[in-house]
Amino acid sequence: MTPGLIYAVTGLLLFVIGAAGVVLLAHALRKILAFNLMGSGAFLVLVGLAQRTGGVDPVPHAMVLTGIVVAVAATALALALVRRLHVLQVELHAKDASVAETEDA
Amino acid sequence: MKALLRGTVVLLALALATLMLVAVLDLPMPTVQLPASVAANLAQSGVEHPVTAVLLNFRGYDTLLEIAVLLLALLGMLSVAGPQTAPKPALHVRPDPVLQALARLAVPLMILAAGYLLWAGAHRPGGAFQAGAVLAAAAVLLNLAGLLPAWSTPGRLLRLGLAGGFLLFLAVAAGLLVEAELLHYPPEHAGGLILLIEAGLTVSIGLILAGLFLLFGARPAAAAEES
Amino acid sequence: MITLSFDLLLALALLWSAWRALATPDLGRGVVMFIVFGLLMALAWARLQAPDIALAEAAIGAGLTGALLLDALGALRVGGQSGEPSAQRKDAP
Amino acid sequence: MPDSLFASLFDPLPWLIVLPLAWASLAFLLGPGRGGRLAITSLALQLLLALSLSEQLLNEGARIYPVGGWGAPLGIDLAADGLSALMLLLTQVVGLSLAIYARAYFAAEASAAATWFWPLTGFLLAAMNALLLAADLFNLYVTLELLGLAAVGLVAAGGGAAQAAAALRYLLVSLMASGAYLLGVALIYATYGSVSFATLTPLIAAQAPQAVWLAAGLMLLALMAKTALFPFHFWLPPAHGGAPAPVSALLSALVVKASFYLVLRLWLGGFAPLGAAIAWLPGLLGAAAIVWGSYQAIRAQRLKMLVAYSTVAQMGYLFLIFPLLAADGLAFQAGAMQAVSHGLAKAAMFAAAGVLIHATGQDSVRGLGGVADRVPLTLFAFALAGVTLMGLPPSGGFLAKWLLIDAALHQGQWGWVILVIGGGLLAAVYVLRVLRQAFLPAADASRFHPVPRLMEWVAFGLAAASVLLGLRGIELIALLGVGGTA
Repeated sequence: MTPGLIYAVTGLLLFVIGAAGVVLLAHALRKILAFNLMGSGAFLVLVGLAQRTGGVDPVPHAMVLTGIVVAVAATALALALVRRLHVLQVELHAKDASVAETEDA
Repeated sequence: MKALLRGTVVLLALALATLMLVAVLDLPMPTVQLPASVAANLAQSGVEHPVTAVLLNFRGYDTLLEIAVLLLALLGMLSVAGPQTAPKPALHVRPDPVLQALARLAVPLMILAAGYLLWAGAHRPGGAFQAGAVLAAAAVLLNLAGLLPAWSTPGRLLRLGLAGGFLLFLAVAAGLLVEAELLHYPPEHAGGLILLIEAGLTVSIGLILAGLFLLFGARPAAAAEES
Repeated sequence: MITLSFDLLLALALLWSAWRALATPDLGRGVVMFIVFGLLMALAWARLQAPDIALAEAAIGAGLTGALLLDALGALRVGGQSGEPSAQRKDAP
Repeated sequence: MPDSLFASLFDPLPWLIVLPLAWASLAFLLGPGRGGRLAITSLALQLLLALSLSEQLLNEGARIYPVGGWGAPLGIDLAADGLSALMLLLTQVVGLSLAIYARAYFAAEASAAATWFWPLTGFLLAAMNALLLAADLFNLYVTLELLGLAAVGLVAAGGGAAQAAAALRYLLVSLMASGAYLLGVALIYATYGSVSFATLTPLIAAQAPQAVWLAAGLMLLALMAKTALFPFHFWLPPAHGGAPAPVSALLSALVVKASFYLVLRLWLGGFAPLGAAIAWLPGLLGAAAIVWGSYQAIRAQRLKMLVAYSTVAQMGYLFLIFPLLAADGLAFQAGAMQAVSHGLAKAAMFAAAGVLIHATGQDSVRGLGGVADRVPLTLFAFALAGVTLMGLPPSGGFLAKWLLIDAALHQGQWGWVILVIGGGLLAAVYVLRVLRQAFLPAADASRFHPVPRLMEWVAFGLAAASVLLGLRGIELIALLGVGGTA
């Protein structure tokens, strides 16, 4: 077994774990973690399978570099949305609470 | 219902994993051998490191669009946060003096390392992405040490820094249309043009990656009042 | 033989850290496990003779993504426990 | 080949990608809220470029453009044929019209969404053009990400909690789909050692091991999720229904079409040997989408939700073509015509909905009473767009359904005919529901806000184009024939 094949198989399993995680986990932050695992899995498959007989293939290396940057960009945007949503929900709760208080008084 | 969904997803995942494992273990040899043609054309690419050659020459168009994705993510964050949010205070209210000393020591070294990585990319592992990432890491470290404030809505100069690398890349790509196809470097100038593009990209990638961390104004308003 | 067992060990460590990142009850620990996963990925890239990716993974995949996640986690925790956002929550009125 | 000086400089093909990228980043440099005029000028130029490319294709046949001069499989190729030209024309026409609309919309409606609207839209349209011209699986992955992030940014921009939640859900679906697509690309690269269409097509036809089947499945599923095909439609109504009107129009008219275009492209190209076995699946899902989307549109309380669910239904028709694809090219033409006419009609409908909502100050079907007197032109535009969705002559929608029914009859598959006609009737129900409300007397005549005439005229222009499209069927089908996909 070449390292390429070992890591490709690992990548497949990571992808499946991540995909199931995105669907099943409730918390948005966990979903984002799971998406990143999915991506890492796909990257490992890309490079690992291309090098399954040994040897180095620079083309998938370049693709994965591109992919890593795309993944961090998407993660940052997703986190920004989660934080924005959180702020708005906290504000909403605060407003509900203050409305309830004035109604009580 | 929830348990049913869970079960179905887990079963599907297991089935997919098994199918893929079986499929992967009896793959034929690939018909096309790209590593060979990368090696054969490396001399015309203007750089000696094959990954850099693929990244900025053979598949440079992918990289051009990828920088657009990066810039776009930052834009998306800006549009989500809205223009009116206050800049976020540095993470630690009282910065750690040890961390500060470390940052003062490490940041100049990191900037040097970024310069080295940029230059090295032509011959060996390294290049604009790694150099930009190191610059961004330096900025994050400075912010954590309380030496660099977070940004609010970027001013004109900062916007120029963020988009400049991409615009330079795009201008070179389009400028080459005078002679030939998009991004078709003449072999004798390829090395110089790639270094120029990478230099621009290093600054912009560094700023954008740092921006993804520093530019987040959406610190919860309620939280700011509490603390 | 030694490299083969190293590869297998690293593969197991990758899967284990990935699993812990998702399954640990405490979200903060999950994020830390994810950063560990990123560093292990950098090792795997080195084993696949991809030093360019190893550098980028360590700096971006583990470092920057980790910093972003920790920062976001801090922001969510500060804002109060009531409003843990979940993507499945229905829209606000 | 370029035969005169600077011929490569005046080639429209690369500029269709370079120009929107340039104005998008320049709009970012100009700062928040700026760039509208730049966008409209550039989009007018882009429309000329798309027209010039179409003419070139009609005269000289399909084109391959080697970016960087290397050629596939080492480099990245772009490709243009009749189908891509038609979709490029749609993109520029809708983009230009909605840019004009958006300038008036954001002037009339102070909205935080206007802050970064122009650069985001620029990147969105650049991604559309790049995607329509791409001929490389990995390059497509990058364009899909560019398109997805731009769309998510536009949904979230300046919105409240509902928009942020919708954008987050949209982003997660989009990212998961991209992940599956990327794994498919990895399996393909492992099998054949290339990601370029031109190289792959003969190789897949010659030999397709199990990994390629899996890859095809993953990629097609990913693209169907991005197209919001039933049962992956759940993210679309909140995202399209909650965004500002020009954004909803862009997303419904163009963005979902892009991933459909890719399904069609892959199905007819590289994955053709695999498609025949599973063609019933997209057909069946499309049928379910028509029924479910129409039902939800008929029940919707909010006007924009009605229009968004109508998109779910109309996307269903696009997938009915897959079981009917045959050498006669009828189903292919039907799919392309449906994509273009729905693109124009849905842009018109969301633009009209934006006017109606601005005029009445509320987004509800019930609140539409009296709009027939106040904004008759817009209501007429809404009705005309409805004519296309119902598939009445002479609209583009009629032509598309006619071709689809023709294809089904040729193959003796009667079931699809009933579905197409029934779907048209369901569309009539939700369109007439809006019109009926509009002709009821207003509850309170004083609450109408004035609307910029320009917005009304854009909605009308797009709707009229969607109807008149049917009269230009012969020219469009001639253009579609370039490149032999039909």
